[in-house]
Amino acid sequence: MLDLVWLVVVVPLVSGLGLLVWGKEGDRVGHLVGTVASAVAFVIGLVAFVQLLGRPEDDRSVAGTLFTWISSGPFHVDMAYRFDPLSALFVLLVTGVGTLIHVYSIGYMAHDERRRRFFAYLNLFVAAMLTLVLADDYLVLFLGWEGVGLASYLLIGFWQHKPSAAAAAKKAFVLNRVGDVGMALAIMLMFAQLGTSSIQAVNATVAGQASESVATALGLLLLLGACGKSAQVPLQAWLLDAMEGPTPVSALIHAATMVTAGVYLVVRSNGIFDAAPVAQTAVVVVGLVTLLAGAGIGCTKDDIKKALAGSTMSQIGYMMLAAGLGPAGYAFAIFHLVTHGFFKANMFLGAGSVMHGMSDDVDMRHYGALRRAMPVTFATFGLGYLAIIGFPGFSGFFSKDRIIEAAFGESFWVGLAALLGAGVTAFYMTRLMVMTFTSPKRWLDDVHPHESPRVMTVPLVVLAALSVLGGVLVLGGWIEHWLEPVVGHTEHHELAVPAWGMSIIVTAVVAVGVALAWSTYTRSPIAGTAPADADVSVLTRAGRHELYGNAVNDTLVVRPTRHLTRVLVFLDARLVDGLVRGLADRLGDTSQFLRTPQTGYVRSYALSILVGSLVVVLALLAVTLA
Amino acid sequence: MTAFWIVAPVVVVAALGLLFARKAVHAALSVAVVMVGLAVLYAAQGAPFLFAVQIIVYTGAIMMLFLFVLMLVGVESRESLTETIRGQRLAATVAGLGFGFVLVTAVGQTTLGPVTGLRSANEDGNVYGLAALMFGPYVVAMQLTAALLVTAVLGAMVLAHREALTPRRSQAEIARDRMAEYAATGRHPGNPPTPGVFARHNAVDTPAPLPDGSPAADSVSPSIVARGQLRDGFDDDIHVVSRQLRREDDEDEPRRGSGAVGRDGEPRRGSGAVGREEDE
Amino acid sequence: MNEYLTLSMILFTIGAVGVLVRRNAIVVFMCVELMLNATNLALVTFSRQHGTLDGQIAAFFVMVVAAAEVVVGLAIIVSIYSTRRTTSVDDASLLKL
Amino acid sequence: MILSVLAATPLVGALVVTLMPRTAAAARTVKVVALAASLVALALALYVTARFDVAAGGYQLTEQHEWIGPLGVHYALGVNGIGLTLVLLTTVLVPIVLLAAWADRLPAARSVNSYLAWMLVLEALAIGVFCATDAFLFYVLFEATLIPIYFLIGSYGGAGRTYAAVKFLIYNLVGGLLMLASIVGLYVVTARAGDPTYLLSDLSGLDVGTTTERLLFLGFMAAFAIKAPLFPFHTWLPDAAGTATPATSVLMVSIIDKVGTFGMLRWCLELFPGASEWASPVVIMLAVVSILYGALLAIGQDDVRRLVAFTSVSHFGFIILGIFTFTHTATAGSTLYMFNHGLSTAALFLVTGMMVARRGSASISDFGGVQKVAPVLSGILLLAGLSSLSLPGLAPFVSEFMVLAGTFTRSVPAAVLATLGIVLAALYILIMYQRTMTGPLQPEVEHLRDLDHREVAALAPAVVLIVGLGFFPQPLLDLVNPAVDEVVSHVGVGDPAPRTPADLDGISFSGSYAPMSELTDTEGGH
Repeated sequence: MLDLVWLVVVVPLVSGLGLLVWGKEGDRVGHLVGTVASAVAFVIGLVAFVQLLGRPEDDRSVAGTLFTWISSGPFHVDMAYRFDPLSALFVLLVTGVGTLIHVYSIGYMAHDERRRRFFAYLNLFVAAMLTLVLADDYLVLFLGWEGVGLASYLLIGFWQHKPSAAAAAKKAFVLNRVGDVGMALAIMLMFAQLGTSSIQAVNATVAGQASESVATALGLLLLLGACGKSAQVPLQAWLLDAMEGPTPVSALIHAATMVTAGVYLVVRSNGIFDAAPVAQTAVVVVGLVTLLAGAGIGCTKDDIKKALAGSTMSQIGYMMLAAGLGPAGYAFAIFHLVTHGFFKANMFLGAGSVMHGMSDDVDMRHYGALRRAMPVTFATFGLGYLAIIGFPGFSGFFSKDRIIEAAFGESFWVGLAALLGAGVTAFYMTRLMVMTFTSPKRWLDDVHPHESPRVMTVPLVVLAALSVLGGVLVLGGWIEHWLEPVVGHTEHHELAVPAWGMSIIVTAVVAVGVALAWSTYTRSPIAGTAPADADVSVLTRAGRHELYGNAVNDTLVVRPTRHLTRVLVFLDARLVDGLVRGLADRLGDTSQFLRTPQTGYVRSYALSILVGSLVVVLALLAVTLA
Repeated sequence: MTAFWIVAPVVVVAALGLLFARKAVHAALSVAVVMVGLAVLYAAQGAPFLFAVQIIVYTGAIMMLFLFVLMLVGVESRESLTETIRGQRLAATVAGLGFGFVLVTAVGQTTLGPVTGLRSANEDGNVYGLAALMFGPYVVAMQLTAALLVTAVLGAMVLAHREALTPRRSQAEIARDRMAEYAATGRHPGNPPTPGVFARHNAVDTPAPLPDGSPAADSVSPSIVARGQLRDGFDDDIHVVSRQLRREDDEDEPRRGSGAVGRDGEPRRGSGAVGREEDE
Repeated sequence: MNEYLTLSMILFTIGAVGVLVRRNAIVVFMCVELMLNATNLALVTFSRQHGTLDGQIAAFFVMVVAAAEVVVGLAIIVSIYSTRRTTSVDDASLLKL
Repeated sequence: MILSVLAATPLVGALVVTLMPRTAAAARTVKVVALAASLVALALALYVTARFDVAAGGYQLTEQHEWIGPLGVHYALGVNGIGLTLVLLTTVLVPIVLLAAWADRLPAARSVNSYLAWMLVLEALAIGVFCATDAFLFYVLFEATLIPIYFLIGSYGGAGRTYAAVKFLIYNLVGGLLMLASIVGLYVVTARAGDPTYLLSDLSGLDVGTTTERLLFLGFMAAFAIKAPLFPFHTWLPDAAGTATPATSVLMVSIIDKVGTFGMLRWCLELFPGASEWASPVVIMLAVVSILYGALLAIGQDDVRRLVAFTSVSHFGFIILGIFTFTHTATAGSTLYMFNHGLSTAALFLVTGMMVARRGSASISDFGGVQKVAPVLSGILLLAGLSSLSLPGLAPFVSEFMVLAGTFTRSVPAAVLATLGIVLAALYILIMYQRTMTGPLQPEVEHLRDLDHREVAALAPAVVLIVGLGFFPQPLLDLVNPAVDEVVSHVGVGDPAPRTPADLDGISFSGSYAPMSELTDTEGGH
């Protein structure tokens, strides 16, 4: 099965393409085909994973080349894949969570007439994401990278009739493209400097021979790509808008898998980043800033999905932070990525379930007291909640704890900021829980909340279980050990405080956050409509406006581009084309001028003949006499 | 040389007349003068055959053709001497003077060497010499000129010919149309009255009198009217004639009375009056 | 000899200027004839200068061509006159649109 | 001989179509005949490809007859990998175009016979241009292509077609005139050096002195830059494409404009390598400007056809950039780009043409929400658009990336600026898609028909090729590589070696390669 691991890409790809070209007849079974394809991919991945597990530790990497993709002179790219411990984890995460979300979508999209196409897109996404994580060449990775971007574009804009959805999809794609410029330039730099884009070769060479400046340039360019894909500052603006997509999409793409591709990229390129301290620092800074920014946004949004999206940003910030810490953090970045994939998918699907029951209302101020109405959703969501805030024993507890620990190992201030983030996370998640499930009900008139069908709750239960149990991966240092062939040995810094002490501190901070939120949102009743901007603090206002990310983009990029475009269109017509047309006009004028002696009177012509002959005679005389 | 100094000024003056004559006829006459003058100069230069041809062909044939066309077009047509093309006259004058000056200067500055003269060439007579050349080396050219002349004649015929656009009308049709027109507009169907019925001299310029004694305007040619040569003193003529008659016969009263009767009632000669009576 | 040639030149120039300034097509035609005659004079003069009759032959041909030209030209004038009632060359200015 | 037959086939088809009755009843037969002629040409082109020895490289299937002896002009044909690629592009696109133009509404009093005949004539001339190995023959055919396009735009286009046709003609004639000067110059140079000749094989070794070479180069380059079109000589293209029928636009932009870039590769680089190198900084700069300028202007267009035209300006910038970088990677990328751009632009022009024909307006703002009523149309538009923005997995990506990677080794600033073009590409395509296909359904497009079977059949080959070549560009690259090698080594600049080449063998891969890799390696021969 290990040699056939590439089938994991092919199955959903074929299924997705098939579903797209299948006519209306496919509508009845399309969703089943899609789900089965995803499940088959999961099974293949699982078997391959088990086989990999069965191999000796130094042989846990299977590489292969499907075919030569591009080969021309010095430029050679193979369609090469590599199934190693890191890829294996991702394959399982993508296909596993992916399959659950496929199942969930059967229920969630039951009433959508274009459900077949939705599943086709989901399958395409799975295929592209698997390409991304299985690629053994940066260009192949880029293929998957853009593939998930396309799938994301299609799925965000799935409800195309909504202008906001279409705009959000376009925004996501374009901002991702900005990041892709970095990716593309990084790959070009690899070719120019190293003559290859094979991930293995590049990382090995950069680590050993290339100059640090090259490594730094590569690292920063890859970081730009990662920022785009993972919605990190400064390319974060698309993620909140991306919530226009159907909720399963938000869960799969914009929480569990695609947005974490940036983290994957950094971890995968550990050879480059290890050789480029400057780039690592940049990763840490980006991660920290995003962590806090996302948390801030999560605290202020009333839209349940956007609050969760802010949280996603923040959690990816954690991962980025960890990845930027170098060998000390790679394993934990991936660990947090996996656990986050579980609990965030769980909560997004829970949010979807809530919206499903609340007639697609996303405003938490219209929720409240859903605990009774949706017991399963509440229970699963609650478990996810406990996981994300880092309740001891839950998966998030382990993963976040390790990152904070590693951050303190790097620098006290970084650690402190990460710790603060944990507190804020607890605050906004508690706020979300309170507003949605426990506080008095504030439902709108014709809303009748009800529990979702079984097909939707089963994935919730499974994911909730995973959220709770995800922590086992770290027991006995398993994940560090497992990833060692890929990311190298995980270094442990000696901290002033012992590990259990650190855990207590973190838990305490989290408890403070929970308590703060609880007291804030249970003491006074929650208003049915949000207070006006003028009535809230500066920080809240900033959070509501997504820290003015859109405004900044608008002022710095969008509007100048629009003006430039307009000016250029004007100049093209007036100046460039105007020059040409002006030339033509001048020619016409000259002709008109030359035309004036042509009176049409025969006597004028006769006169010119006489003058002409006079000239000829004079010339003849001049020639003869000279 | 004497001939030249006599003829040359005449020729130049006549040529200038071509430039300044307002009437085309005068221009044609000056050209005729130039041509005759040139014929003389040909003769003076040992070209008697050309002298004859110049007189016969140019002055005789071509100039007559010109005059004939002038007659067709209208002898009295005058050309307004104001220039219509801006600057044309000035430019023409300047260019002409410059051209002439350059040519004359160039010729004046040239020395041609001794004149060979045509004595040896005209040994057998000018006409024999010409004929030997024309039917010798130039025979093809001469044949071509023959073709050219024939072509020119045909060309002139084609150009001057006007295609009949309507079928030729029979006499009966013409008569019917005339009557129809008379019924419609009252235009007289017959011939217009002839002039000079009551004339004392060249009668073409005197209109015929109608039965009431007034002049019939359409009895004289319009061109006479246009030239202002119409003699409209119709009543004066009658007066003069009656005075002469009175001198011959003192008792003129009864004659004048009968004349009056004749004017009012009696049919008089003149197709107009007859026609009018018939129609009534 | 030069005086004959000079006369020829003067006549030619007068003819040329006449073509330029006169507007009656018939007069213009006469001016052209004048120019032809001027050349004829020069030809005859050169004939005497060189002592051969070729110049006279040439002059003779010129006359023939002139005759042909006059015939056609006058026919054109007549036909133009019959359609347009004018013989002014300025009225036929269709060389320009 | 086979190349002459190939070029003559569409010509014969054109003749037959012209002679057929021009009644409405016969129109269908006429179309079938024209399509059949183009399909025969396609089959012949495939036969030519089969006979072409990929490994041998060089010019093959050559034929040569003396044409104008005193001038050294020959009727000489032959193809190398680059020429063959473009011949294939031509023969593949023409049947697609004919099928897509099946129901084109022509202006009154214009017969479908001459419409199709002109297209076939254009195909024949294009094949001739790509096969000509005599500079004079190339020039004659190059100029001759103007005639069919002039009539195709001027007789069958939409409003403003006369202006556009004349503009097209004058622009290209000016370029052709400059090229003619160089052609005459070539005669002088070769006649002075011995026998006058126009044969590529004789000319490519010619040593003419720096100044002369540069002047001759400029003459050729001017014609090609206008044809391609390179900023600032591009303004004829949007006007022409904005008024021509989609079929004409495809033939013009996808095929005939390629003659410009093809000419740069074959004539500028092979004949005047020194001058090409001398001019490359300016050309690269203009190419980069074209990329960004075309993209920015495309964003600002409201007429969807003009938008596509401006995207082509941008893409031609990439192609020219790759050619004048003189690296193997970039040049091969450019050649491949010519093919891929032909496909993607054809799909884009045709599908937008179908949109415009249905709506009766080319203005983007007249559409909205079309996706709901015409999902297939919008799907194909999106796919064509994505290929235009070089999404990985679709054909143009491979070529665009090769161009950029090849450029990067030579000029980092040019590569970086050109890469910005991919962001702008995303903008112009997605904004257009967003405004036409998504959002609430506009009442005016409520009854827009989706694509019918014929239209899908016309677009399907292009779509399949776009996707297929995205993943398997290697057959074409194998065809192109030897020819590119020759061109690049002729110019003599070549690819800079990587500064710290990755030692692929020296890396201790943790893990074993699957047997499949060995299998592929032996097969691929790399």
